[in-house]
Amino acid sequence: MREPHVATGPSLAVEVAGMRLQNPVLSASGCFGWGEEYARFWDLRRMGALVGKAVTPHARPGNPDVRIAETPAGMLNAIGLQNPGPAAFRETILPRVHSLGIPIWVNVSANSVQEYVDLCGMLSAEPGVSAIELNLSCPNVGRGRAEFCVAPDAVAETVSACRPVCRCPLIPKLSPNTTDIAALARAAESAGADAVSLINTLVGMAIDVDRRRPVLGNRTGGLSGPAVKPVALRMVYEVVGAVSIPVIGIGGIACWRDALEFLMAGATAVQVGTANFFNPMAIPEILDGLETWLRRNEIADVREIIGAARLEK
Amino acid sequence: MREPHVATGPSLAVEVAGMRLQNPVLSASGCFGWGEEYARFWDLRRMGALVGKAVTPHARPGNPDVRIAETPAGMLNAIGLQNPGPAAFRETILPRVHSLGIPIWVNVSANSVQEYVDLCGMLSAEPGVSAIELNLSCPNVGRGRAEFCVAPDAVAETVSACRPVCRCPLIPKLSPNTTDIAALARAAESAGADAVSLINTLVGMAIDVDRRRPVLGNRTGGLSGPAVKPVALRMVYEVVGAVSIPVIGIGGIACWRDALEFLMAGATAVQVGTANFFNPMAIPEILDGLETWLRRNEIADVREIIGAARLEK
Amino acid sequence: MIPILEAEVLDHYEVAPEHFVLTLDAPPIAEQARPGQFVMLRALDAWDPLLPRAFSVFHADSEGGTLSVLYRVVGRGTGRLRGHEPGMYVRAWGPLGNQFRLPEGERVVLVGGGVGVPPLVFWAERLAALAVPMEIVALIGAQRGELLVGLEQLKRARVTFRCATDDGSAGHRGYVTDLLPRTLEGKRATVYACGPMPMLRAVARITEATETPTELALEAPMACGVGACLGCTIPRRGGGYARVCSDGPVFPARDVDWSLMP
Amino acid sequence: MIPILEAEVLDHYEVAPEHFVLTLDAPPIAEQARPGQFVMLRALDAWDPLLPRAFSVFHADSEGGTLSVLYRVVGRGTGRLRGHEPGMYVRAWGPLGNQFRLPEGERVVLVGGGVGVPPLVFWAERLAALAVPMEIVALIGAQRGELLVGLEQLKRARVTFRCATDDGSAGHRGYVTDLLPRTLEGKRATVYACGPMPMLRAVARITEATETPTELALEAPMACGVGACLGCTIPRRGGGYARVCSDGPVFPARDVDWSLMP
Ligand SMILES: Cc1cc2nc3c(=O)[nH]c(=O)nc-3n(C[C@H](O)[C@H](O)[C@H](O)COP(=O)(O)OP(=O)(O)OC[C@H]3O[C@@H](n4cnc5c(N)ncnc54)[C@H](O)[C@@H]3O)c2cc1C
Ligand SMILES: Cc1cc2nc3c(=O)[nH]c(=O)nc-3n(C[C@H](O)[C@H](O)[C@H](O)COP(=O)(O)OP(=O)(O)OC[C@H]3O[C@@H](n4cnc5c(N)ncnc54)[C@H](O)[C@@H]3O)c2cc1C
Ligand SMILES: Cc1cc2nc3c(=O)[nH]c(=O)nc-3n(C[C@H](O)[C@H](O)[C@H](O)COP(=O)(O)O)c2cc1C
Ligand SMILES: Cc1cc2nc3c(=O)[nH]c(=O)nc-3n(C[C@H](O)[C@H](O)[C@H](O)COP(=O)(O)O)c2cc1C
Ligand code: FES
Ligand code: FES
Repeated sequence: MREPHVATGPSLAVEVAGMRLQNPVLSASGCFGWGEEYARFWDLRRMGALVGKAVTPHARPGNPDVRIAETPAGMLNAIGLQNPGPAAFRETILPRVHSLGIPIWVNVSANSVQEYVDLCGMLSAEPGVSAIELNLSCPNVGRGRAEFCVAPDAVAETVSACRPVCRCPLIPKLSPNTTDIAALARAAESAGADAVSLINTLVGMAIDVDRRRPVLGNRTGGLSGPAVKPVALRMVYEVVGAVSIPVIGIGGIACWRDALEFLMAGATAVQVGTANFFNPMAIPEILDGLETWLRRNEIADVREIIGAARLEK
Repeated sequence: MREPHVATGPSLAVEVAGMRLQNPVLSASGCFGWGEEYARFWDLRRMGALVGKAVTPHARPGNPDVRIAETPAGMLNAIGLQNPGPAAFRETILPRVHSLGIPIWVNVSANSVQEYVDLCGMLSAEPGVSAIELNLSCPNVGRGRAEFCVAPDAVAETVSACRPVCRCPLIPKLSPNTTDIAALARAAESAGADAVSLINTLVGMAIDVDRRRPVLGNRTGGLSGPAVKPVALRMVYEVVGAVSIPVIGIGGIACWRDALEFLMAGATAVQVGTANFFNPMAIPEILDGLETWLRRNEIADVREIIGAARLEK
Repeated sequence: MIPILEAEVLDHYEVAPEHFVLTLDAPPIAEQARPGQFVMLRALDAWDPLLPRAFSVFHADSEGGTLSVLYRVVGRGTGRLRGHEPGMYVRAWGPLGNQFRLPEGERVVLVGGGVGVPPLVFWAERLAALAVPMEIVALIGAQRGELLVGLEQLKRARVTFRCATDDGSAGHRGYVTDLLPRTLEGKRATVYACGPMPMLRAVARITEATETPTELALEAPMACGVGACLGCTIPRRGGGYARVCSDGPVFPARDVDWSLMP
Repeated sequence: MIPILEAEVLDHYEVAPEHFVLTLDAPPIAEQARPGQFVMLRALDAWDPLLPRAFSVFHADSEGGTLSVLYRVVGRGTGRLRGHEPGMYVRAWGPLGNQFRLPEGERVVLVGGGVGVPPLVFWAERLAALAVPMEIVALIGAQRGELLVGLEQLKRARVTFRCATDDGSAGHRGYVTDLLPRTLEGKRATVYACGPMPMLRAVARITEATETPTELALEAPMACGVGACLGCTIPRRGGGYARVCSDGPVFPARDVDWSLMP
């Protein structure tokens, strides 16, 4: 009975919060624009879902430069959530990406519970929006970090308030700049989250020793890329053990082996961020690599390896 | 009046908690043995101080393998505080390192406040011990992390209890696996710490996709090396702004530019850890580089550049 | 679609101290490349340095399928690039960004400093090859005479050029922009400039006063090079930010908000 | 003092599919290197891959000042190493670790698998050059015939050898350890082995039964290679851990606690 599978190829489909995704490889918010740029390199219809750049309650011009800095196997960014705001998003961007025919997750970022609720209300029922990712963690804009990522009760409050108004799956995205990521995830779950995604960036800094000042205009920025992968993987492993909703793994995924590590840690799907920047073909190459690996290991369904590296005590 | 300085070379000396160090470049605990290994590469009398491997209340065999894993621009370790215990340390190791003629800082690690107090009592008055570094952060041994690194009040309690019995400067070493590093540092300061050192390792993980299990025997390990430098630098910058005791910067320092970044962020001295592993000449090369840079920039005293990149609002 | 390929290094030689010309076998990129555009290059298989680096197209031979860039070894990215001997491969994608627009007026003035010269040489070559004859003057600056690059190519394209060096070791002693006001006298000109930011600022100041149409090829720290990361922005006159990689790298000088530039 | 230097690559060639011999100009290391010892090698100036890699000394020519290692391209560390052409430099330090001790008995049996062969070849050469004549037999294993390495050197040193391959494409079909019991018959022998852990475990089991003195050159993931990180430990019989890099890499087989080995 294995033959037919091998002939048709392994199944890469997964289910997240009631949504069927044709495969578990998604883009990470803020690292893929709204897809247009990468559509010039490969056929976006191959990806599991497209997670777009954060939308905030009002248009934001973003931070003054310098916005990015390279670090060992990573990068810092302090883009400052540049985006045209929800109205422009709905009218000009969404119709365009909707026409791609792939699931679209909208990442929303705000400074108060009410703003999050408003954004969910405004965007979650729009045609083309498959899920809302609640960015509870942006470290580059004022009080964002202190307010929404630190305390489990703040996470719970935001998620509970959004849940009733959100007409599609609600997926809080957690910050790694915390003592206890599992507590945040549990708070999100009990407040009604349909899944959680993690990690957002670690707060970091670089100093320009020639100019004797921080490299970034914003002083600090968010660290991402391969450098953070071990921290992200550990947090995903911890959170998978702490909640029973699906976990989306993010952080430093650059090749199919990395994606496999997260799936084996128990992530139901993964998001690819910074890797798109240094390799525009990152997502399709990861998909090819996963498929080849499954085939070579005679695994008919990717779901068989989700959590495969978990050692239960 | 500049000429004499240039002729004699810039001064690299700094003062930490009443101790004069001939220069601000130290080894990081657990990354330099007790110096013997690196004495076969260069003259240890060049370094500012030697911070040795953690001493625990009782001898520890360490963790079963695998103990280390390479990650992008970093490494994970789960050594498990292998050490011969305080008695053997005092009798066989300390006399040997004392004879080197450089300041020795002893790093101590324990599982209860009482054990920390006992270790300080046992070791802080030994001839040859210049300072005690309280390792409040080892992530690889049971409850260590939860107990001592998370809560400011736990840090305060441990430091207050040790302070009266500690006969030399007491330097808590802080964990980065926390929401608010500045709060930990303030707690340490108000409890009587003479300085703080940071960061210890970030908790991370790697999975061996071929064997479908975590690479490390201990599952998780501590992430160190260049990958963590941006996080370490940000935390040092934050802590320098939050306390008035000296801050020792640690994390990913691999070359003189890295060391300079930490000094400019406000660290009074730095420790070099993982870099020793991939370059046994790391410390002397950093010293040479700092000196050359100071000379080239006509700076007579390294203390002039401490905090030089701090933008006060 | 934007070509992305593992391109073989065909040639790699030093043109001036620490300045190298790297030629790649990259037919699809070479065919599409236009003056002002750039390519992203990255060593295969290592995550440090992590990000690709942008290099202006210095020469594109669509028949031979080769693409050349001229770069200076500055830091770790270019240091790593320099280690690529012929026969080795780099990942390359492009061409990216917009291109120089055709000139207005009777005279074209190119102002290049340091490694800002390469895109202007490519532009000069393409302009010189046009059916419409036009007067092209290039002002080329560098720190020292031995660091002046692209002169041979300009000669071959029969483009008049004048040089400036900081130490006076070749041409005018001083800034290349010192030569600009006099060059603009007389005929109506269009200026194209690429080089360090202080040079571009000076060019913009001079040509704004003379109302000379001016296009600047800018640089900014980049992560993606394709418009996705929003990392490479510059302040736009009138508000907001423009991406150097995809709204540029070529901008009319008047579109830049110089008061907010670093 | 332990020499550490930026060593020029003198020669770098393929000896078998994916197997390379790298020869460095490293006089101080070559002079001190003894069979069983290893060197740490690292590409200059990149933090990924971060850690140096250990390689057994395959050949050391103290007169010519050259040092050779034989390696197989397995992952990113060795992949990066392979990119080093003659004229390029690597950072090298060593020799590190202990060495094989002189044999007891009348016969020396070397058991090598895969890239465990290089240190045994070096040992065979040095033993064969001793004034005391002795019988040396090498048992060399690999997956396929074309992956058997070091045979030429063994021939040149006039060392008798037998081969085993997994697929029978050369010599015995099966494990190299299948050949060991018969080789141990008769004279008193000392066994030296290096190769994959299952092979070493089998060697230890066989020679423990026959009470044959046995030395194993072990491998373990290493960070520092010099004894400082405590990352490379193996469980010691009787309790505790030993560092492969500095208490080894050569251990008497009976000193290893096999019940705790992975
Ligand atoms: C559109 C564009 C075209 C370019 N064309 C050329 C060219 O033709 N020839 C050439 O030699 N260089 C060119 N550069 C600069 C080049 O991309 C490198 O950034 C520069 O050579 C720095 O060298 P490095 O990467 O070795 O320095 P590193 O020290 O490794 O760089 C560290 C970081 O700083 C950034 N950075 C440093 N200098 C610059 C700079 N001038 N512009 C942008 N980012 C910088 C790097 O991208 C990197 O993220 C161009 C840049 C851009 C944006
Ligand atoms: C004392 C000693 C002597 C050695 N001698 C040789 C030799 O002569 N020829 C040779 O080809 N190889 C030798 N090795 C193995 C070599 O150091 C590399 O670890 C191995 O080639 C893995 O290749 P990589 O680094 O490309 O793999 P990567 O995938 O880049 O390695 C990933 C990590 O796993 C570790 N690792 C993987 N395999 C091994 C292994 N077998 N032993 C230890 N660590 C491993 C690496 O050190 C690294 O940290 C020796 C190892 C040791 C400890
Ligand atoms: C340039 C940049 C912009 C980002 N913007 C957002 C954002 O708008 N919303 C968000 O939730 N995360 C944002 N992130 C975080 C990423 O989505 C991702 O969580 C993080 O970068 C870790 O993944 P990576 O290592 O694969 O990049 C951004 C990251 C980068 C590098
Ligand atoms: C192998 C290893 C062992 C360590 N052991 C200790 C220890 O015993 N006590 C301690 O406080 N920190 C220990 N550390 C943490 C380092 O001292 C240092 O804080 C950390 O590695 C970050 O610095 P680095 O990036 O320069 O290595 C250890 C780190 C490594 C890599
Ligand atoms: S470099 Fe990413 S948007 Fe320009
Ligand atoms: S590799 Fe560091 S102790 Fe052996």
